[in-house]
Amino acid sequence: MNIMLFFKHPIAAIKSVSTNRRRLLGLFLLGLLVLANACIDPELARTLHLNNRYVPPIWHMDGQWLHLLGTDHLGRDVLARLLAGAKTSLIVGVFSAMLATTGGVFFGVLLGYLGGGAALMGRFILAVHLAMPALVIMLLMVWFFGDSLLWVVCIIAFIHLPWFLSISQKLTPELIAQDFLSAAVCGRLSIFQIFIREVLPNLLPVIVSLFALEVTAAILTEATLSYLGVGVRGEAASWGGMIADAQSVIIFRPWLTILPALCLFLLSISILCCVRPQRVWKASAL
Amino acid sequence: MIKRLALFAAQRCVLAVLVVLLVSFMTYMVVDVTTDANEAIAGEWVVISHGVETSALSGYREWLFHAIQGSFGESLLWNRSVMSVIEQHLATTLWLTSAALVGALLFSTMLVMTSYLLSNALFSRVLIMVCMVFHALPAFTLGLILIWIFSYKLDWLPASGTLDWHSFILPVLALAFALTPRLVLVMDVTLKQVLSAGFVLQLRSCGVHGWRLWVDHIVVNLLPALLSVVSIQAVHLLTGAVVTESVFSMNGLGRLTLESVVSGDVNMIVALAVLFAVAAVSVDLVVNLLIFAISPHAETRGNLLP
Amino acid sequence: MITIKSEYEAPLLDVVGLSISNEQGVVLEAVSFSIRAGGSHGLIGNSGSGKTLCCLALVGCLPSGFFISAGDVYVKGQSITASLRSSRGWNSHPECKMVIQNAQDGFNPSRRIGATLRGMLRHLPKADAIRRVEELMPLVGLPPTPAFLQRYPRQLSGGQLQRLCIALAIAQEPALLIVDEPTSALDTVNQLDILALLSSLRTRLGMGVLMISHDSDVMLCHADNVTGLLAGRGLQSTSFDQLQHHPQRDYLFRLLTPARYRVPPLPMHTSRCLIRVQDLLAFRQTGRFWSYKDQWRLAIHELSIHEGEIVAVVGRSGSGKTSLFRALLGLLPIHSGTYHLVDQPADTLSREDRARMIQPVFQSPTRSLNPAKTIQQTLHDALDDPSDKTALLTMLTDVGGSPDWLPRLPSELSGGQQQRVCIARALLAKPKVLLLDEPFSALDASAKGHIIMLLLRLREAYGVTLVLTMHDLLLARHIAHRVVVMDQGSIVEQDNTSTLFAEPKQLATQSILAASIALRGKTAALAEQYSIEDDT
Amino acid sequence: MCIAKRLMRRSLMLSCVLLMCAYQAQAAVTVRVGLLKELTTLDRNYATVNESLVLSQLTDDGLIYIDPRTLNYEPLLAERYFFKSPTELIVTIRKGVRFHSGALLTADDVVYSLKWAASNEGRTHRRHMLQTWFKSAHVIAPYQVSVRLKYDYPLVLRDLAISVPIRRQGVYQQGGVIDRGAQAFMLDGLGPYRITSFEPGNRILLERFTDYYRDSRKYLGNIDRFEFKMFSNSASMLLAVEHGDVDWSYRLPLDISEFLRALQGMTLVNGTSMRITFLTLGVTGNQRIQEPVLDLLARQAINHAINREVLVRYMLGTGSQTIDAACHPQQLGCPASVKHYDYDVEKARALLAKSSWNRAQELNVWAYQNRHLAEVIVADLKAIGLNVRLRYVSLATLNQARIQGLVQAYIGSWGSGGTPDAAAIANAHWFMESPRNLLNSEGLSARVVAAQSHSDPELRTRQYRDIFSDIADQAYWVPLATVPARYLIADWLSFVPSRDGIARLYEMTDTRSHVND
Repeated sequence: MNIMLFFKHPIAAIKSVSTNRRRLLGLFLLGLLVLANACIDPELARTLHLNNRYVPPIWHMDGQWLHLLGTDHLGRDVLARLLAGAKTSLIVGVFSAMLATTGGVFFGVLLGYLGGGAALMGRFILAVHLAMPALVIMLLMVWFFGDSLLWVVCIIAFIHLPWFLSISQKLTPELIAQDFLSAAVCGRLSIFQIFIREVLPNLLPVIVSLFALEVTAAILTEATLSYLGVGVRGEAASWGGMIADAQSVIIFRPWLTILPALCLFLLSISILCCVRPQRVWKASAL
Repeated sequence: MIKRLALFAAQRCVLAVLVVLLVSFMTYMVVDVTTDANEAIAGEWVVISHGVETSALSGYREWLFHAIQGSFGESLLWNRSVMSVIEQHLATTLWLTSAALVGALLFSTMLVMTSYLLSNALFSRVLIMVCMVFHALPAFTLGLILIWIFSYKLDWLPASGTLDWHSFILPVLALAFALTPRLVLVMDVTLKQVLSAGFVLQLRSCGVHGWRLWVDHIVVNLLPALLSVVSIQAVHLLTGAVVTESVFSMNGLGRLTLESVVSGDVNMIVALAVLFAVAAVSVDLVVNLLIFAISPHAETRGNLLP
Repeated sequence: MITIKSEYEAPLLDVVGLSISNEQGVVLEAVSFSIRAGGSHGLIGNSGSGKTLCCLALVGCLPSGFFISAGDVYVKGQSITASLRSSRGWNSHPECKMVIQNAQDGFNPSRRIGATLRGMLRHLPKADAIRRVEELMPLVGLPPTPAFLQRYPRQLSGGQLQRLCIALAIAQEPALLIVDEPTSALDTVNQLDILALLSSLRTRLGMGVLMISHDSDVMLCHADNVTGLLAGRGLQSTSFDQLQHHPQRDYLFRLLTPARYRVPPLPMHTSRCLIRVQDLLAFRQTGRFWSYKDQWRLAIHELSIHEGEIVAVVGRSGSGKTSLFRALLGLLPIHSGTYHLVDQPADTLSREDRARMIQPVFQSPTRSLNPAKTIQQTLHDALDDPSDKTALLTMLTDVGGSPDWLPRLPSELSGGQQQRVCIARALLAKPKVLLLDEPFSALDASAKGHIIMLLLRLREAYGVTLVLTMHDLLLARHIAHRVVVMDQGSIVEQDNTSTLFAEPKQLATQSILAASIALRGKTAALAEQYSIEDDT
Repeated sequence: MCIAKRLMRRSLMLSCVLLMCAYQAQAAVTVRVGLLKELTTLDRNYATVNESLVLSQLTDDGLIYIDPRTLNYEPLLAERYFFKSPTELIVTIRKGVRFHSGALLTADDVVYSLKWAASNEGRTHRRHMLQTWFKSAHVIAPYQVSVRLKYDYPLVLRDLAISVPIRRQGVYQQGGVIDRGAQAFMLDGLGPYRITSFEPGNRILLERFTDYYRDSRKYLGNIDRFEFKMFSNSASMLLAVEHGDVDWSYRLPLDISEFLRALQGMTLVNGTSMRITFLTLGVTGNQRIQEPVLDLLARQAINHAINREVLVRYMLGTGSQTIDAACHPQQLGCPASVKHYDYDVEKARALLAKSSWNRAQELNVWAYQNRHLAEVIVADLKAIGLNVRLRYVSLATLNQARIQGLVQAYIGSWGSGGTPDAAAIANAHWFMESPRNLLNSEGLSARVVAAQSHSDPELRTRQYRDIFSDIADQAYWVPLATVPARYLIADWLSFVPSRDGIARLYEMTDTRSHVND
């Protein structure tokens, strides 16, 4: 689906989107998620019933119909918490990916365009980022500055930004060497217009496919963070948090660990279905 | 050629040192702001000792002065020099990470070669889709599931500790699975690019084929891209070890990092951060030298260092 | 027992009714020709007519999905069709070898050329292999010194790489050599050398050579007889002297003979001088970040272009044509010297004024159109005043395009159509000077004729000055008023066409002229002989 | 004949050798202890976690012994001790006591250990507390030491029993160089068990110390070897327990213990300990950001908001009881009846409405352990309309935040190191110098110091009564409940839990029949 096409002829674009079976599956799953979230009231995920804790899910003999997937260590309904966790994960994943993408691409193109010294600076930033113990920094900063959703999103974006920086910095010189940019430079468009009209439409397909990979990677990082006891925990349930809580009773209540892991799996599948795998495959090697 | 290689290596070493310095500076600042050094460890009945409030910068300068002489200070938690504690935990992590990296490499090469030899489109498309999805599966989920299956249900393998090599199997598997997807994706793309290059058709039309073609021509071109991705994966490996070791409770550097971060052992955190930085940078240095030796003109420089 | 010494000695290669198809259907059918030992044959057809597929089939390296559906191939009498059909992507037949289309990337970039060549002679002991390689090099006109063999492919020029690929192919002394588009990326002098090399192979080693090209001049110099390919159908092969009696005669003529062009008279009144350049120095910054070596690319003593003129800039590849092209456009930083564009110093011009004065058309049309934008958007961006909608449509029809190209992407148009869109985009900005960088190198004979006529017509319609860079002097003689010859980054000689061709003073001009005449002369003679007027 | 005799003698010799090794084989009883905390050092001087206290009970002997049942102080290494004056203690050392390395215990070793524990250069973890009362110690007779105190400190015997492990003289200063980690990996103690090997992060092996002095007050069971196994997360420990690799374990979360009860071969034993959990409410507010302060009415509302019965029944389990005073009932000086806040949501909401605390203001409740309990408490607070956010962090980060005044309220628990005296909790939380002091009230701190500066029990009880009742009236603290010590023991082991929560592993006996006869 050509991104520019979407702006110009939205109806045609939507029609082309709906014909693709794989993408339909992805959108269907995401839609299901949003729908389920809407009809389950968020309070259910937070109310504590300490009397019926560790109720097994429905397919066990003493499962209860009130709690389809059973309850967790504080008696909260697991299904409600999975959906609330889905909302948190999606929000963290999408927003931090967006932040990382825009920041990374902007600086990457800038550094790529300036060439020479700037490229060296870009690669140096990447070197420092890869050598930095991201986990230690994340743990300390989230603990001290609070694990509000906004702060976790910023930190994950900060950790993933250099990846985009390096990719767009590698792509820009190749684009600039193309003749159509020299022709555009000889034309009447201003530098900024050239960036919007010429460079961006070529970068967008790669960026969109990386964005999908990035959303899943961000969800993974957030899950790891909350597993290690940081991240978004407490009432704004997150799947990593649920896995961490359930880890101590994995022998007796394995589904409390396996269900969130399955949800993580399904969410990444549905997000990856929305993007053309061929492009993601080519982009991932950058 | 040797002279250019030496110049290239010298340039990279200077940059490596710069990177390590910057990383140590940033870690020291973050740690100093967020954890209180002296009182954290003392625990229960301690009355606060009003030591003079040293500024973070002078603290870092003093730390650097000692670090250059090789003494990373004393760990508050272990009451012994940081280096001796690290040495004790080093062996486990080295075994875990190197085995996982080798495992991941072998497994991904095998997968890519089967998809190439079978040369049927469905298999390669399914492989790509599976890799993209597993690309996002966290290592700790994998670890927990492996524990549940192999050490609880089937009771074949121990779930924790590093007493004998059996207990290394599950962690290495978990970590290797976390690395394989990215390696497979990169190898597949690079292989397709090299095979569609002009010189392969030329050689094939002149009768060069099979084992001879691969050894002489194709592998040499595959290595630069592969090595640069391995250098990045090695860095992810180090952070992945933290999670895997805490899930399988192995006393490696990863768990040591987590414990020292939780207990606020300042000297240990900074020393470990510097150690990881040195490891990451030296892995990349070696990779770049290899790439430079293999094909001096290769544009896919190890993208870690310029 | 009477043994008839068969006069009729089996041809080296005999292709009978070969046809290739893939899942969708038949792609190429009924191609038949034969080559005798030491003989040479040509396969000609415009781009996309399946020439490459045919020769890939002969060496058994068809791309996946294609297979030989009918026909037989005999080498020295024995049929090798079975082995070709069952080949798994590599050439199992020692007798015929092939040189692929763009030889520039025909060599393993990460390996030294000596090692790759020796790799072909695995069956010989090491000492013999080295001796054989040293023998091979002079055969293709390359120095056999070990220092040269230690080089990497990227350290060689286009011509040298082409020769190396030929050396690679003939290393195992095949009986038949198939060469695909050997001359398309080279300039005239290199093309002549390659053709001389191929004929020497035929005479000295008795090798049969099958040449594939779209360029009629090269074909005339090389091949005894030729087989045409018309949209996937093989025509009956014929030699040049019986061209008259060939059933599809006019199609072959259109392929082989360039149209004749009438040069419009030079406007008499001394028109205004649009571009004046005095001792211009320009360079391109190269070298690593810390070792700042600059390389002289351009040293122009004096150049002036007047309104309404057609100027041809001719020179060998690497003689600085493209650098001049970029310098005039302002893409190449100018070190010193004055450069006036319509009596105003170029560097003080704003981007809009510069756009209204000078517009470029780059060499490869596919690279100079933004793949992510539709033709409509590309042309709209180039419009001088965005409000005027009709100008866009009229310009498109002027250059021979059609309105239904607008919603398409550049990748959906053919090479010629893309070239027309580029010209339309350039002219939409209503420039005074139109710079074209080697507009004809990628086109075959007929398309070249159309584009030339189009340019001349547009010059009349829009009163725009044309500056063309090319490496074919004879063509320049036909269409240009003035010719500028360049060598090693500076202008060697510049004069109007008639005086220059009368007595070329400089050595460089003479060598280019000689090469062009040698290469193009035959086609010109053929054209006179059959005096076919091109009707466009 | 003589051949037969010789045969008889030789066979007799053989049989008894066999019997010996048989006995040896059977007698070698090993108990595998599972710990959830990683012990980083064997030296009690440099470790504060409860697990190190359990280990040091086996490996170190103090001068004084606390009887696990009656909690009275009795002489251990000291043969006799008496207070010559309120600020001087004379201790006579027992003779013939050997270190694990074989050296004999002398008075100089005792003096050196005392001085090192209280010295600044030693940087031991209890030096601050010891420095408050320890003035000097010196040898006055071959086996007699005189300890001088700065003032009549009531808990001197408790400190000598728990906080001062006895080391050989100069063990930390090999060749003039101070090596604080000397005893970290190979401990030379005096206790009934000797350390044979220590793999940090993995396990510790202990073996019975054969020539441990006979007339020790410690009642020894018949366990020969101990194997301390350390796990980094409860899942791997539970697997080991279910697998039968762990015989004794403690401090398990409640919900896991209920599952473990279902395991064959393991029993769950409940014992008391000195630990209580509480919610501290800061009154100083955040100096930096000048946030508003919880006034009296708001604090009382919070007291009414938390449902203590539910916490006891579901989160803390049997053996836990709700408390009103901010101390453990077993501790000396802990008043029985103080102002009681019953669980009444309507009253809490009314009080909150009347208080000066505005609803929109966000109250950060910090916690650093037992996340489940913290989440329940936060839920209760939210129920009465407070805008509460849980900040679950590591202890180091909490300390840093506390120093910078960011902490308004935190959920904590305090075990007083098993001290049966209210001074341990009062001193740590309301003494002006203590980093845990969120109240910063001079008056309270002065009264706490006064209460612990003499050893007259009646007067101290009266003083502590009005300290704790004052805290209850002002609702500075929300005391929740006592935390029982919960042990998971294999069926073949008999283990009687102590009253102060410190597990005496040496008292364990193997009840399997064949060993006893």
